[in-house]
Amino acid sequence: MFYREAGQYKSNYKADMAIFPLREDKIGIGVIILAAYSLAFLGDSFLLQAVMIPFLVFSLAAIGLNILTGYAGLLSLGTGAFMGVGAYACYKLMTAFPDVNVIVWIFVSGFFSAAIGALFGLPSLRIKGFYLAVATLAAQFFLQWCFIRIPWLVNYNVSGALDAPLRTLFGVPIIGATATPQTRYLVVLTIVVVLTWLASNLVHGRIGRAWIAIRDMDLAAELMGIRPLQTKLLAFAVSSYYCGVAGALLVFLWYGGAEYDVFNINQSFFILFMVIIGGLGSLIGSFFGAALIFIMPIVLGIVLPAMFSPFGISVGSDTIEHLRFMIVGALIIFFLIVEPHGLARLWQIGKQKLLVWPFPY
Amino acid sequence: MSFRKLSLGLAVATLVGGAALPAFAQDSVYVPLFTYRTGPFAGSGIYIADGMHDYLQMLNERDGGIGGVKLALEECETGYDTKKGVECYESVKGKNPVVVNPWSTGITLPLIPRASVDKIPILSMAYGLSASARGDIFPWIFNPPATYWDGMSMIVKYIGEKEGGLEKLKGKTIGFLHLDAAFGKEPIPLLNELAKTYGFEVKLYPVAAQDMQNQSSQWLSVRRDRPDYMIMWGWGSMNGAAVKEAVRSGYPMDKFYSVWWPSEDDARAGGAGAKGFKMLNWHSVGADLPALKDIQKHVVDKGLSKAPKDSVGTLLYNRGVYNSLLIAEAIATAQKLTGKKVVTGEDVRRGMENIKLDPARLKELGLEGFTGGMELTCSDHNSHSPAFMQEWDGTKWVKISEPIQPMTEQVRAQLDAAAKDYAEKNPGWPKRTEACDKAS
Amino acid sequence: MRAPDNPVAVKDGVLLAVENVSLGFGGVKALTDVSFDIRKGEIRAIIGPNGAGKTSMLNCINGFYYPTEGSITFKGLKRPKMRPYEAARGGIARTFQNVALFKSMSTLDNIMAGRSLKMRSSFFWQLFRHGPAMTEEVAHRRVVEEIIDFLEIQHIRKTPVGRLPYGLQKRVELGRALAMEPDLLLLDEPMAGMNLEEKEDMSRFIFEVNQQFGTTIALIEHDMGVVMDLSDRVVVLEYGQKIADGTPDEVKSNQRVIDAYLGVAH
Amino acid sequence: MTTAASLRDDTFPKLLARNARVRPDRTAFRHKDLGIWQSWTWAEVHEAVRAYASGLEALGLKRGSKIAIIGYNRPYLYWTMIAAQWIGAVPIPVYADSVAEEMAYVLAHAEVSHAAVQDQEQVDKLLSVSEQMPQLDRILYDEDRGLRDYDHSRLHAIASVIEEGRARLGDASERDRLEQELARGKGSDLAIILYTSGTTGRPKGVMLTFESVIAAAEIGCDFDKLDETDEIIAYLPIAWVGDHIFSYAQAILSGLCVNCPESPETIAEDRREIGATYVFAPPRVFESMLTLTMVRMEDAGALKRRMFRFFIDHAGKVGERILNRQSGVGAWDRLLWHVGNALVYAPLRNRFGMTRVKVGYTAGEAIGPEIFKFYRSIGVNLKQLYGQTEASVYITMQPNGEIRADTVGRPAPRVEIRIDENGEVLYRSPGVFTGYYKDDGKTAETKTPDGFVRSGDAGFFDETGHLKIIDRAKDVGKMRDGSLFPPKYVENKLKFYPNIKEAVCFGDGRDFVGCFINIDLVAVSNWAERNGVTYASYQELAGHPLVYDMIEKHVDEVNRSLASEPRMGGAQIKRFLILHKELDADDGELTRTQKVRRSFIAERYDPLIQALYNGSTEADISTEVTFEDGRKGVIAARVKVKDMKLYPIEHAAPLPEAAE
Amino acid sequence: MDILYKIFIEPFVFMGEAPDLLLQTLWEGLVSGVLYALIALGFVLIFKASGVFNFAQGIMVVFSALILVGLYEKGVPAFLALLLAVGAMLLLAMAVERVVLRPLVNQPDIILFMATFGLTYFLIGFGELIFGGSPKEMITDALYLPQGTTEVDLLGGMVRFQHLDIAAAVIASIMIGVLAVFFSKTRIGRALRAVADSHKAALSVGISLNQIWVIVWFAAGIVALVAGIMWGARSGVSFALQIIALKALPVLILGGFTSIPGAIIGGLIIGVGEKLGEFYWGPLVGGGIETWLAYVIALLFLLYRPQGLFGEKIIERI
Repeated sequence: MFYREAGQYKSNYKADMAIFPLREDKIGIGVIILAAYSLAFLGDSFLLQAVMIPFLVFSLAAIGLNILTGYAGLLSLGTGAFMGVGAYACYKLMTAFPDVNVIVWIFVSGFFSAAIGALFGLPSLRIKGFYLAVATLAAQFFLQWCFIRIPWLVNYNVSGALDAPLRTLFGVPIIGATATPQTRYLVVLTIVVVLTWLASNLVHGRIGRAWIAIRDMDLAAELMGIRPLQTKLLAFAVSSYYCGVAGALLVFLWYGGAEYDVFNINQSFFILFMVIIGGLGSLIGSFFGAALIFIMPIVLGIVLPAMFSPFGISVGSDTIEHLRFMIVGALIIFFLIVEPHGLARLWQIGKQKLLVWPFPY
Repeated sequence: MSFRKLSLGLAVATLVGGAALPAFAQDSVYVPLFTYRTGPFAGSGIYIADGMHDYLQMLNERDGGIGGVKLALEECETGYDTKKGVECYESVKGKNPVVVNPWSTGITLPLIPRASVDKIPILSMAYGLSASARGDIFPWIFNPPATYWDGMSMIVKYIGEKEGGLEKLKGKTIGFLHLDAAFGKEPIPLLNELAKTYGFEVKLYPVAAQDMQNQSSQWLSVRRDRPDYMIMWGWGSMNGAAVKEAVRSGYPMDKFYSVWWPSEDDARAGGAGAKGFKMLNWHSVGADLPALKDIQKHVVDKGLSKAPKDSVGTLLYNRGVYNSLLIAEAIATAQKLTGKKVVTGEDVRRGMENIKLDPARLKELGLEGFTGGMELTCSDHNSHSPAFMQEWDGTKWVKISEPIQPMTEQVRAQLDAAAKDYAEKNPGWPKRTEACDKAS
Repeated sequence: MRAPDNPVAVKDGVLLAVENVSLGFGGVKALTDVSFDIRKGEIRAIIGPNGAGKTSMLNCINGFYYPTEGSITFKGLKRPKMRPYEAARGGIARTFQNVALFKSMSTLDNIMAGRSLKMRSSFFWQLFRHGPAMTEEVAHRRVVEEIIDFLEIQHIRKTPVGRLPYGLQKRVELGRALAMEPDLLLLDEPMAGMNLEEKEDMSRFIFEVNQQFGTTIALIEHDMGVVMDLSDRVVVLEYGQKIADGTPDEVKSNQRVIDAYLGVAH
Repeated sequence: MTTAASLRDDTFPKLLARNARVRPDRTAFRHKDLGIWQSWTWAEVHEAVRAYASGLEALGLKRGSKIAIIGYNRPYLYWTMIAAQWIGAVPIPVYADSVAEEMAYVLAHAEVSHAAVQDQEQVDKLLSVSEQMPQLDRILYDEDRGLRDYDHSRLHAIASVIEEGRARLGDASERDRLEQELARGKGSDLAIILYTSGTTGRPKGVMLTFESVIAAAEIGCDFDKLDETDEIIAYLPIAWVGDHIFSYAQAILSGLCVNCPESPETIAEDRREIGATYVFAPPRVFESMLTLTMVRMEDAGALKRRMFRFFIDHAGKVGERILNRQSGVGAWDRLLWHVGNALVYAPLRNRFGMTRVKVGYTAGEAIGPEIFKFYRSIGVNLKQLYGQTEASVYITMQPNGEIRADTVGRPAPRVEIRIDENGEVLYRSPGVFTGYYKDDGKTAETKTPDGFVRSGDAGFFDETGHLKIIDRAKDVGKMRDGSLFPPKYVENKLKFYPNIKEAVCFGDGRDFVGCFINIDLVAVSNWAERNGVTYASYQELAGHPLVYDMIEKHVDEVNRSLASEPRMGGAQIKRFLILHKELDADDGELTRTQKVRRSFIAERYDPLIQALYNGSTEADISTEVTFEDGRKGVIAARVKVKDMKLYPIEHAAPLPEAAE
Repeated sequence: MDILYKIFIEPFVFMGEAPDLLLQTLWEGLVSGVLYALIALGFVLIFKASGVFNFAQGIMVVFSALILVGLYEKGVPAFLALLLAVGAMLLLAMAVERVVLRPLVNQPDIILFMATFGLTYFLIGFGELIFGGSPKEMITDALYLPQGTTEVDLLGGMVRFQHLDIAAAVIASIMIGVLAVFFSKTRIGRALRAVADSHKAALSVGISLNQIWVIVWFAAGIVALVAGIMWGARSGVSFALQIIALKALPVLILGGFTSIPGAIIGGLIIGVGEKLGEFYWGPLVGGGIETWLAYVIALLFLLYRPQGLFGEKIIERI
């Protein structure tokens, strides 16, 4: 409906291969990013701190897992641990070298999780599907055990937990208690936007094609000259990089300190939900998935009591929580039935509908 | 399902939700209660939640609140999950809570730096960051009445006394069965310290969170090492499973000690064999006190509580009551200090620092003998109160000792080291600017 | 597309030699002592009844299976064990009996994937989709467009291949193999399941590939008419053994071949 | 601007040189090739064409010699025209889909010495009939694929010819010589010979001079204010005068950009991508687009369908007046139209690739008024014009604000029109042709001594001074009772129904009008699906009683409308039948421009005509057909005939007198 | 060197020194292994017949046990409660087939996997809503499960055998035996095996695919109930128990997703392996290695044999 693609011809390959070849899409993305930034000044601290920051962090982690599972077709249940590696690495780095800006360390910490991810990706050459998924659980539990068992990782903190010492960017605190939700949000948003852009570049180029090729038909890909091990390990590394950065953001820009338990198996499942519900092999789907899986329970937590209160029924927070579980579970099944390819597919269909509007196809 | 419908639905939902956010009247004090009635730790959480809620509710029903100001109570379900806990914090933050009690060390940690910024005192009652006992460094965090170090020192002291003096511990072996998490690991340095001092040996038996109910390996090791005493730092279903396994593997229960978290259910899980199991506690069990009777009368009998009738007076229920007692006292003290009726988080922080529970006050509150005396000060946010040992007699807890004083020196050393460590690791940690109400 | 350069084999020389190759899967023998060669620039057909081991032969050639005995010499180099991607690097491309396209990709991306070997820009530039990465992408896109043009599949350029009819999928698969600019192109039943018109098109393409780019082609095909028209030489397998080898005419008149084919209904 | 310039620049090569001077960096041509729109600026085109001209010369193309151009719309082929004209040779575009025999006739008749063709297919065609064209010396081709192994002694790639020319132009003297060649060309020179397909007989070569083509192009450019910012998509046969004027003459004259689609299959998509501002399409394109729209909308959800209906109806009420900037549209209606524009019209225009259309033309045949109105109501400035090859297109045009579906407009600027006594339209304009190539007899028949050209069409001016064309003059017959029978007029009325693809009416010298009808497979099969009609083949669908009932309704409506019009009442259809096969150009039933060849059909389907007029209710017929792959076969069928009710004639008014 | 000694020599020396403890460890490992195998069995049943990787098996264990205990607490006689719990599992199987499996037929494995995640969430919420979140005690006495302990003087020490553990092993063996008979001797069982090979073959036996799904889910439900009773008796019935289902995963990859004997043997290997590992080697790194040891064992094994112990060899065709 909004599309006016008539007249948007491409007279060079670069334009034709643009990630958003249509002007309307470019405008749309611009508007979304602009809106996201302006939210920093419009939203209250609950929206920023409890909704938007975690949403963005989880989106980033979901992008990471999506690269591995959605693009390269390798099922992983170790996301939580890989996030943890990033968080612990970032903590070590920023406490060991406090003079270097923490933003640098956030980006660098991803490399540590990338290395660990690639290490645990090694079995993927021989193991496929659910077998691989279970194998990644080894990473999940082993790494989690390391987080608890190696006090060096937390600088021998008595609490055994990560804390978030004050760090600034241009003199403005971005980590630590005095960092305002606005600044945190802006930092997280910027990092997520940049990394999403990079991911989008990757998946649209040679590397992305190699991943999809391995996913769709690994044997044919190999016969095409795509080396399975390198490709898969790269997927593990890039995926873990994203997860690692997300982990660092999660601890330092969202929680502001956390225990190892944050990176437990449930975190891995949680991210996997987002990826599946959002849509495998879709970056935008990662955002949708994160929105649905993370924000929906929050909305339910607000809506459910409101739904009961008009009837004078006062329900306890526990009942709400139970209902929340049931509804989330039912909705997962519902969405899978309605659109097994995830919200991204719905989005795509929606866009297609707008493109051919008013025609139905 | 079309996208438009979906987003519309969400928008409407948000709208409805937003509109329905409970609006708290200006003449009430908002007390959010973080509870975990769901999840793997719900076993303890439900009792605590009921106790916390019912006591404050009782004050509302009986006295019309505190100092004539109604308490606006709201539970937020955390499921003992850090993520949800932080979400709860964010959602209550905007409603001017006077105090937050996270009821999970994992949730407490991220909130510690925020407390001073958001001007909301955190009450982490005998859990959380032990170093936060130092009021001069953590003006907004309170963890009375005792730290885990205090608890550990008390247990060791008790064991020593049983043996006939701490020096008799020499050559003995003490097993430490703990949750493999920050909480369970915290007492280890002190335990090692004491082991060095008194010449006993320590054996560690960590239990991973996901293996809480599957402790056979640990108890096999216990059988191998045959420690003379077992001390447990457990949480949730770990406690029950440990008691069971102890019974299964024939460990002498009278040598099995625990910090203050097991419940009746946990002990009961061991069946008859659990007799003799001991734990620390600092408040009485049972519902005989006037205030608890009032809860029964004003809250439970009126159906205002979710608690089953017989749960009033159980161990963890009373633990919840104790938690609320501190909240109520803090509010009352704050009212007294400021002269305001509707107090804020900042006022309650002051109130907390001036809590003084002595027998007289307890009597006044209808809780005579409920707990020993406790006093918080500007610099001491913990009080390091003594606790007593109680023993499971097969059906109920029986108090078997007088209050045991913690080993103040050793604890102090740990505390100072931790506080120093924290300050070092967090350069730029704000200096305390909050004024003290009395010299300390 | 440039004609592939070939440093080792001379014109009319042997590009690939299969010597006494046997292949077994735990007891089952798929190939027994098969020898033949493929000369540079020819179209070589491998025929035989179902289960004769034709696909296994191709699988051996491009490294998907390792022969249990015997050797395969490609471009004068004997390779004991070669991974499929190494074969690809060496210049062997292939298509599959049951189309093995990357289903979720568009025609364009599928053929672009065939260029993987030729793309070398660094990960760094890939991240930014800029500079060398983009230059390279554009350069290869051009080549791919020429293949698209060659195979007359412009109209399905951006269609996900999963949605294409079978005949077009086969064409895209050929395009993907061509994108590798192979020295040796292995085609596993390129015309299976096609109608007459599609078969004619495909034959034309195969022929033009051979003629225009000088690509050596080895193909498995059931349609005897196509085989006889298209190929320079034919090797006939039956039960994993070679029973005939020669020009189409020679093979046609070979008694064992006639028996084999009469024995199996087609 | 153009007028002043054209005084000096009186040939296309000169105009090209001017474009290269005036607007060197504006895009002149685009061609969707290898996935993107390959573009050339005027400067580039000029450089290439000059080199090309030089190369052509080297290949022996001389002043006055002829070069055939065969293929789809490709920049190289257009450039061949200019390059040839540069050195004074005459380009002769030929319909690319003609069979070899037809081509051989044209090429031989035109004494073509060179041919520039698109691809192997055309090369093969020419080679297959080369013995019929002894003068054909060289063949140039655009796409080299498949031609690698051909004997290249007389075969050249256009690109290599251009390269060759470039090499030659390295020499300064050659450059000068070429400039002189350019200067030697003058307006009165023969610019091009366009062979008209003609409904009967052999094609005739219409000779047009630069003056007339440029004059005609100017008429159009000035009329619609075309300039260099305009975009046109060139997809109609280059041998057709329309394409020659729009995509060649006007493009060069006004400097607008010509876009060549990738392949015939991708035209719809390419059109959308380009979003042309200046569009030309025969009525059937608009018709099929509308049909497809309606068919597709049937599959839309109920709500969307209702919304679509509502806004389309609303547009029907006020859309045209808003487009015409007429007053009298209420604010509410206007607002509603704008809402509709956002929701329906603009997206529709977008889907049609008409978002940027400044003016669109339809001509060649009458367009259904409903269709015409539809496009105008949704904001597409669609106009009709009436033109002929012999006039370099323009005879009448519709000025803004006077656009009506049922007329072809007023005489175009600088065109005079008169109607002779038998109703035939005669015209005179600067664009008229000089004569038929090598056929003075025909020329004399067509051109009057005072310079008027017989159009061969019958028509009349209505009371507003607009011309109305009813039919080919010679086709307008008389029925036995003396009433007028304009077959085309009746047929067109039938064809305005989406379900009817083609109609062939008979009645000249007969008692009543009988009619063959071809159903439109797309529309009717869709209708069938919705009405639960099952069928296995076209033939079965065509003979289905329900289909007959539906068509009968259409015929009845046509009859009623005819009865209400002046002098047309006698032409009501008494009997009709639905043909069992689609009329097809491959079977000779249609011309290459998809016009009905009535007499051929009458002959071929004689048994059916018998049945129409002898009162029988069904008839057997078997016809030979040519399949797509060239094989031949026979289709046999039994066809039903239906009788219709006739309406009393309302008007008996005489034909209004011709106005000028 | 010291470290090598500690890893490679000392544990074995210790084994030899205290064979009673070794025996005890092996016994504990076997018992855990049997219990892991019980949970893994539920996975295998469902995976074999419907290709669904049923993550909800863990919650089914809790859910079934909660129904049993919950009903008993409401005053229903124990064995009637047991029957009702079985009935509830049948209802659950039917509901799952109707609501989850049928609409998702022919979807990729990972989608079905995710759907069982949804099911897990739903059952957690539903279970807690009905039974509350607090842990419950298994009604060991009411079900006449033995409870004592036998200490046997063996190999120079007392080895303790819990009657409950013995019962668990016996009951698990009976379960497995019954399942084996069911699969090989009954018509439905044969159909189930057929469906694992080809869906068409199953149809020819005269049982619809939908029925087969209901049957396998029901069977998995019963297995879950047994596992729930056993685990519940050991460590109480609470929602924390569902995490134990994760322990069944290494068992699965070790034994192969489709093999019932594989689940049993795999369970025993994992059970014994992790107890031995934790007991003898765990102290070297501070203990608690049990959480990942099973996975690492399974992972290493997989590298050697990617299809698991009893899984069918994967021959890749093209």
